[in-house]
Amino acid sequence: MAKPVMVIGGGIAGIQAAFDLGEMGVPVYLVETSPSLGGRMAQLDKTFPTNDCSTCILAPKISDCYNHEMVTTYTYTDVLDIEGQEGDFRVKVRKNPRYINEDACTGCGECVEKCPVKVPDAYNEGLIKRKAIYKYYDQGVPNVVTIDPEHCLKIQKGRCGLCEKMCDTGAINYEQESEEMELEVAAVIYAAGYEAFQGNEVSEYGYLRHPNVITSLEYERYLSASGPTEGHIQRLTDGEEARKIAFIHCAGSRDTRNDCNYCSAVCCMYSIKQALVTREHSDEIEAIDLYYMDIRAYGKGFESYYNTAEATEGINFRRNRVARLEEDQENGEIIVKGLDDQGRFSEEKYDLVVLGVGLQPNKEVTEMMKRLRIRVNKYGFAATDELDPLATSCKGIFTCGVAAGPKDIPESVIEASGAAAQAAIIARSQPAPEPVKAAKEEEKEVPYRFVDYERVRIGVFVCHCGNNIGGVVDVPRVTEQAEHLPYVEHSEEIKYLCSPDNLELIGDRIKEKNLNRVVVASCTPRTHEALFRQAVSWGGLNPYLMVMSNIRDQNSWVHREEKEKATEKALDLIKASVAKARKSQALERSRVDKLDKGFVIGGGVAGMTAALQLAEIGFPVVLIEKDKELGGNARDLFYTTEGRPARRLLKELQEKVENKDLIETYCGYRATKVEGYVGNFTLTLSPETGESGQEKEIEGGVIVVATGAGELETDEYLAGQSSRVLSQVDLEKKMRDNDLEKDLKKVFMIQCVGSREEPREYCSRICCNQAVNSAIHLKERDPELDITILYRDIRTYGFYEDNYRKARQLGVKFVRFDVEEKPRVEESKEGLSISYRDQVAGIEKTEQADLLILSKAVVAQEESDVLSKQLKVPLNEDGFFLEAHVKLMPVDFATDGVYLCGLAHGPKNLSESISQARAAAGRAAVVLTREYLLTEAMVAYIDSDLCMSCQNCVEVCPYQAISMSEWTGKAEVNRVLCKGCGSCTAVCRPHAADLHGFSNQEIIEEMEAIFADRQPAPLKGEGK
Amino acid sequence: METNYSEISKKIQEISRKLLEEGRVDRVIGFERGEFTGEMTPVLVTDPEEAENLLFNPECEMMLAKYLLDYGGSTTGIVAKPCDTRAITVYLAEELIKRDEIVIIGINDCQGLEENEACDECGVRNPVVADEEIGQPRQEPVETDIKDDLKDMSLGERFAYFQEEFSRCIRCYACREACFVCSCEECFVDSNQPQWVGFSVGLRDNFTFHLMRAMHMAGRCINCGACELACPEAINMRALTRNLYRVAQEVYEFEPGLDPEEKTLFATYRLNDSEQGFLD
Amino acid sequence: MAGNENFEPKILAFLCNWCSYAAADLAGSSRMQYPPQIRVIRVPCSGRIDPFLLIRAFNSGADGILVSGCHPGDCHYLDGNYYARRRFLMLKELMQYAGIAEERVNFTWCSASEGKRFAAIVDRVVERIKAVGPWEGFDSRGFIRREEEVAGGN
Amino acid sequence: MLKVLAKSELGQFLDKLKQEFRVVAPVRRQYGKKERVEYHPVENSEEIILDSQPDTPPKKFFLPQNERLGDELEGETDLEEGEKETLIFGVRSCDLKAVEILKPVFLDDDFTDTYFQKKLEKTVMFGLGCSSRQENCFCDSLEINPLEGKNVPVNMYDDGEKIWFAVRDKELEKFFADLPDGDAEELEEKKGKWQEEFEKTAITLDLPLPFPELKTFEAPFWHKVSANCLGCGVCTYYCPTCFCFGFFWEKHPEGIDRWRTWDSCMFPLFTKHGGGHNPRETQKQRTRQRIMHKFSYHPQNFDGVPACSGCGRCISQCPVNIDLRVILRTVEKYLKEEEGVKSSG
Repeated sequence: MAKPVMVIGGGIAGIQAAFDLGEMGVPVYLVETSPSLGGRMAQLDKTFPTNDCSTCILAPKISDCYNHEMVTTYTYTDVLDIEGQEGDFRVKVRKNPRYINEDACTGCGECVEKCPVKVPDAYNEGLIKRKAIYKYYDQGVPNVVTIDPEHCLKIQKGRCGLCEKMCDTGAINYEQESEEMELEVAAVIYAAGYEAFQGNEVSEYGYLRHPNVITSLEYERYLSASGPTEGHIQRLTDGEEARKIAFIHCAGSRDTRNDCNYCSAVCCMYSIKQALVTREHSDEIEAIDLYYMDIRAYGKGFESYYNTAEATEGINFRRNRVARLEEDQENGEIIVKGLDDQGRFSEEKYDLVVLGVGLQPNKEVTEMMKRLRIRVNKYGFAATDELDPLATSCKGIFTCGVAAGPKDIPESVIEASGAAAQAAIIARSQPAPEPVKAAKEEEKEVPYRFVDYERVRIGVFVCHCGNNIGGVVDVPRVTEQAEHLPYVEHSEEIKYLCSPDNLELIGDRIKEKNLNRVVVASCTPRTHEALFRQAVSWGGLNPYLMVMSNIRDQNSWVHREEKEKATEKALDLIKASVAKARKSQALERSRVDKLDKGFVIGGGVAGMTAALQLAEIGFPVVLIEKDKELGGNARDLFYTTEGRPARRLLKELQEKVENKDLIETYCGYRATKVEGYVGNFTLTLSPETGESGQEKEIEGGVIVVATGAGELETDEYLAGQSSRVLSQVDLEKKMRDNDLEKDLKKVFMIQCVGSREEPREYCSRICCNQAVNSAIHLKERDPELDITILYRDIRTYGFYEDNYRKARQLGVKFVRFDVEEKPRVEESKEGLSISYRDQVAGIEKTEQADLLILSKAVVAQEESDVLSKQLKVPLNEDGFFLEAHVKLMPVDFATDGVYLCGLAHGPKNLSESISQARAAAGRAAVVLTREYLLTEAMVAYIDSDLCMSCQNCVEVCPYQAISMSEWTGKAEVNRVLCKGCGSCTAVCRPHAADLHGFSNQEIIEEMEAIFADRQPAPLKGEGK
Repeated sequence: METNYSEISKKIQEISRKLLEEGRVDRVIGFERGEFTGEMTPVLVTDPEEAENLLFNPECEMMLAKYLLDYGGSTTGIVAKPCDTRAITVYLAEELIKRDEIVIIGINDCQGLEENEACDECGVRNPVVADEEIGQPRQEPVETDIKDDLKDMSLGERFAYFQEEFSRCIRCYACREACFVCSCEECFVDSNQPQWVGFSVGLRDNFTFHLMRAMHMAGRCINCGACELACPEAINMRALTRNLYRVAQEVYEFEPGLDPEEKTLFATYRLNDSEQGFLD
Repeated sequence: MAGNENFEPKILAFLCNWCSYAAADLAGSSRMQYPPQIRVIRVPCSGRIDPFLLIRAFNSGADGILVSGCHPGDCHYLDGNYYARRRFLMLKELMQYAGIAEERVNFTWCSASEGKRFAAIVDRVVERIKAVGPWEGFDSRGFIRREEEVAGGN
Repeated sequence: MLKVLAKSELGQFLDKLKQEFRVVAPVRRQYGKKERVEYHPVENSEEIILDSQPDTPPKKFFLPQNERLGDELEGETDLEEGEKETLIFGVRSCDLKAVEILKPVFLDDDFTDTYFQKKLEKTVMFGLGCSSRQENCFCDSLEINPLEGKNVPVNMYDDGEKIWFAVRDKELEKFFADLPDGDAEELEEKKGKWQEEFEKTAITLDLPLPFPELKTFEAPFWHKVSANCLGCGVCTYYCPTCFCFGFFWEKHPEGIDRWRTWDSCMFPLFTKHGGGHNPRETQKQRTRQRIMHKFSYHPQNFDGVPACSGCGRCISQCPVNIDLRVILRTVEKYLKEEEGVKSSG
């Protein structure tokens, strides 16, 4: 048992960190200021670069976290103070009054309907109104309402009180007061997120003065189907559909007019996303123009997303520095005035202008950190060390997500998992103080009644949900009719079935009437299934013998005016559930043993960090490196991205790994065979050709892939043909070895060599920073040196923008080229000559250079495909490993028990590799910390008598959970890996594959029951 | 050039005899002429002496590939028309048979069969895969279209047409058994837990049966016509499968039985697959 | 088939748990009103839906069906809906060719935030099915089974 | 009495019969692309086909493919009274024999199938002597006289121009009273010619009936003769004597109906047990069962009579042209050889 950890911030980063910690068996306090979990991501419509629906992917994650037995969530709660040190913090929090008894509120929303007061809705960026009693957003968790005391008539003026009258459960409490608590924790994770710029940072853009200038976050709500305009792009001034829209990138970021000189890292991509989604929404759009300085599509899959947008008709990218926005007084149109890339003034009118506002730290959070003596950087974000990127200056306090700098969702998630892993080390080393609220009650071995051979006896419970169901559906009639359905032994109507005493009543009825199936007709199973299952288990019945009918959310709420039909529908739905219940089976989650050891494949910085992290959490690790020594690509590094000597870091890391007893290192080895599955892998390690050593077979529970990447081999720009043409790596080597020519006069650098063009349509991410850094170092050595960097877009994202500015200040020249007009390099006796087109001046130039440095692409390891097949994990089209989910599972593979970090995932710098390695280790530790693995209950199964071995199920299974049995030649499901999607079930022609909980039989019974009244009358047949 | 069937038959006899004598196969599946009926019937030859009974002509309308499923674990030679080789390819794609357990005696330049209308729609005139080839492969491609003679009917007319057709079905399952695609151990019609389709031979269940059957064919049916030929009631059930064949061809550029490496239609997808007819 | 004003269709809907079922719930919590002729069966994923189940629905007497999954790319199970898409398209073609009005066979996608869209889809589907009238079954038009015709009232 | 009817007057004659009977006869029907001859209620005398064997046997009139046996809970439904008797006009010897074969099975003293019985009781059949051999028939090899139907009140002959009626039932004579008498010698002469034709094309089968069970069961040829069988049910569904059936229940809003429906021993699942075991797992076993039932088990139980009337429909309809005669030949040859081995050894 570990001491709790506090996670501050209930956005995606906080949720991920809390969930991972919980999964590692660490109790968590998750504290969120707003009334609901979800944070910024819950406000988003779609996410780049996959256009995933934000709610769709976030909602399950929120509910997993919120319902986690180790996680205690405090929403609407502020952190007041933190005292103490690593291992022993005392955190003072204040739970603000919602004026609602959270345990009693069912979230039915009747009160919201009746509330007469309307106020601007913060969730919708104030674009529409909400009531004084409100749900933060519809899918908000916890599913309870909140009273806004500033606007509530009862609280302010002592009148109204309608909500109290409406509420049948007595959840309203106008007298509620705030509550202060002191929580003892071992570590703290700051995931406090950000504020978006207000929009008025750059006064020339006239935000608030011009109504048709809006911020991107406001626009996001416009795009959302659940937003104020239900996805229609309207102008606020006249409600007209906007046909011509401009997006202004870097509205406030990278701008000296604002104090935020950094790059906000996500605005280019979200603007592209918004442009694409807008295009999808409407064919009426005439033009969508994106005004940008550089397109910073540096992440995995971003470049091709950008290319898609570029190729989309109606979307135009304009390299243009926007100076000001003016309003046409007549019609409210906005005039965008700027300076294009040829240095000419431009002017164009738009219906709507969207400001790509950047991310800034939450001022209160910054203040708080300052108060806690946590170092913040000059912009107010938590300051972190490049080589320990998740730790703050205060030991035991970690940070993740945008709190430490602008970044996108996957990076936030990576950092969250990494921070969780680090916090877990501290928490697990501390004894748990008594009593810990979240301490896990050892799962009781409830002996469920064995009902397989009993005649089916169904109990039906119909919930009124106060007036919510009862006001529309004739519940007494439905209950009465349900009693006459086949196999129904008991039917009962209940006012609020989810109230604690009524939950107990279900259990009592099961015992009393000897029921062996239960049908609950109430609200949606998505929120209440777990609760009713628990109630059923209290009655000694297997919880999977309970079936729910959704007669509220999908019936009484949506057919309020058609009471008779709603009643009929309710009865149909209950009939279906009764029929399904009759065929439902007792299911269980079975335990599978697992091993404690972890494998890390690849001994570069990512691999070493992951190994070390896993060992520090307390697990034995086998580290496998194909080279003779550890180190990987970092061996060729001279400086880190922030300009620190890389060699020392590497040496320290190597020593730590070598001195760690729990780590067993195999250099010169390669995994040649992988067998087994999560918790139970067997790897065969073979010595590399030419190396001595014995083949070894080692067993372990998880595998972290950290196999790195390489540098492109090319002959473009005379690479490899001239001694004057070097790669960035060569340059660093020379600098490291003090091997540079002394009398250099003129140096050129060319960017994107082999990147961002066929056949590698991705950005190599690190080279802009590398080039800028090298240039700075060269300049610092010799200020007279003439350096020109030929680039396509400068992608010094985040705080690296500072370096870019510094380089320019030092006199480094940056000249842009188009991919259609690449520079040409020739060598003669006189030396190198470089010809390029000066875009601004519009002329061809040819210059002599002493040295040409090429930023060569980062390329995937060629042998990745072998490992990919062995591990049954996919590669993307560029040859990098493909994670389970680009947004929310960035270090997991779809195959359980295999994790990913470092360059094997895609190009990234040292700091990012370290974060990701920590994250991968953390995710892996989730499996290793468990005593045993628990399978899902609703998994697929295969009737081998029917299986004809066609292997279609194997093909379609996204989790590699089905394989062909060596013994029978038939398909079999690995219950540990199966997630119960049912893809195999639908593709199986002989219906050998079926799905527990949603079996063909159950679904057919449901269907038959619904349409029982449509069956034809008895056929007049022979014999009559 | 006139196809010389006696020449082909002689070649088949020679090859089969050799395969059996050399022990390369345990049996050869081919055709012989019935003693009393005078009609062609599939035959299994295990004795090299009996190889002389093997014949081939345009009356050999049955698909032989399905017999291969019965003989896993031993080697079988098979006289294969191009359609048989497509069927074999479909089996190979799903690994229902092993390539090294069969010896394919492929017949090149297929001229089609006498009574099989599906042959007019078939563009594959040479074996897709063969170990022994008989005759010269046809060089010039055959341009054919999948016919659609119900195209001009209205929706109601088509429904009535199929009602009429399926009302005749006696559920003898000759279509199922003659079809190489139907390779389930236990057919869905025989399942009662769950019961996919009623056992009574009424139009409601007959229609349901034929729709479900067609859905199982989708992406694997090669439009060989065996179902139609086998049906004692002359039901035009091929109209359904043929249409799906055409749709798969047009929408997914998918034709089964041409490449043993290709996954079946429903076991794969493309990100930009058509959504024609979906509600937007 | 003529539309019938008083005709009350009964439509079977299969919704995937993670997006479309959530959208239907959202329509509920937002109190959007839509026609009550729809009966929902929850499944984990649109990739779970065997086309046989949909054919079976017509055998059972459904006037029409609606299947909705996560938008392509949004699948909770990574790619279930991509497989489903192919099956649905083929099924749709099959049914239409067999003479079953395409208005009865409806496929779409709904994300968890598209409560409004879900309500609109149900509206549309009910309209579509009302327009083609009641489903009279595969043995409509008083079709007599063949052997009955032969054996008569014997 | 022996009467003749000019074919042109058949319509008038039928009208007379129709007053008392529901008349069924072999008629030509167009089914999709296929034209077939079937026993079917007659509407128009011109559709009657007497020179071609019907493609389906008259079995369906006594044992329909689907038969509702009544409500499961309320018990069996009584048959409706007062309907016309069915007269099946022109039933050939093979099909008549088939009904004779079915009788002892369904009308056993201990277990009488009342559904079958009542249907049979309300049916009258006019026999039709064959004037030529049909596609694949071989009734004469099974000691059935193709020219002379047994147990029928009336036997008919069609010589192409007129129809001869040999009336053996007094009660039915009233229908024939108006017709001219036939010349018995003329008919005998015609029959003699037809008989000759049959003899010329006859296949001699020297079958020991019943087949010696054990010896035949264990014989090695079964795999060979069943290797090309697909396992469909065409042969059994078209067979005039196959009678296996299964039960199923149908739910409807008013109750649950019990039905019986034809089943076929050729289907792989015919013998599959609830527990999963299938005693007849292979096609070889199933084909053997069908042949052995017809030629060994049935004759063992019913006076040596095989459950086959040689109509040849299973041969004509088989999708892969499996020939029962070839199988019988194989059995015959095998048993002879065995016999030879035994006597010589």
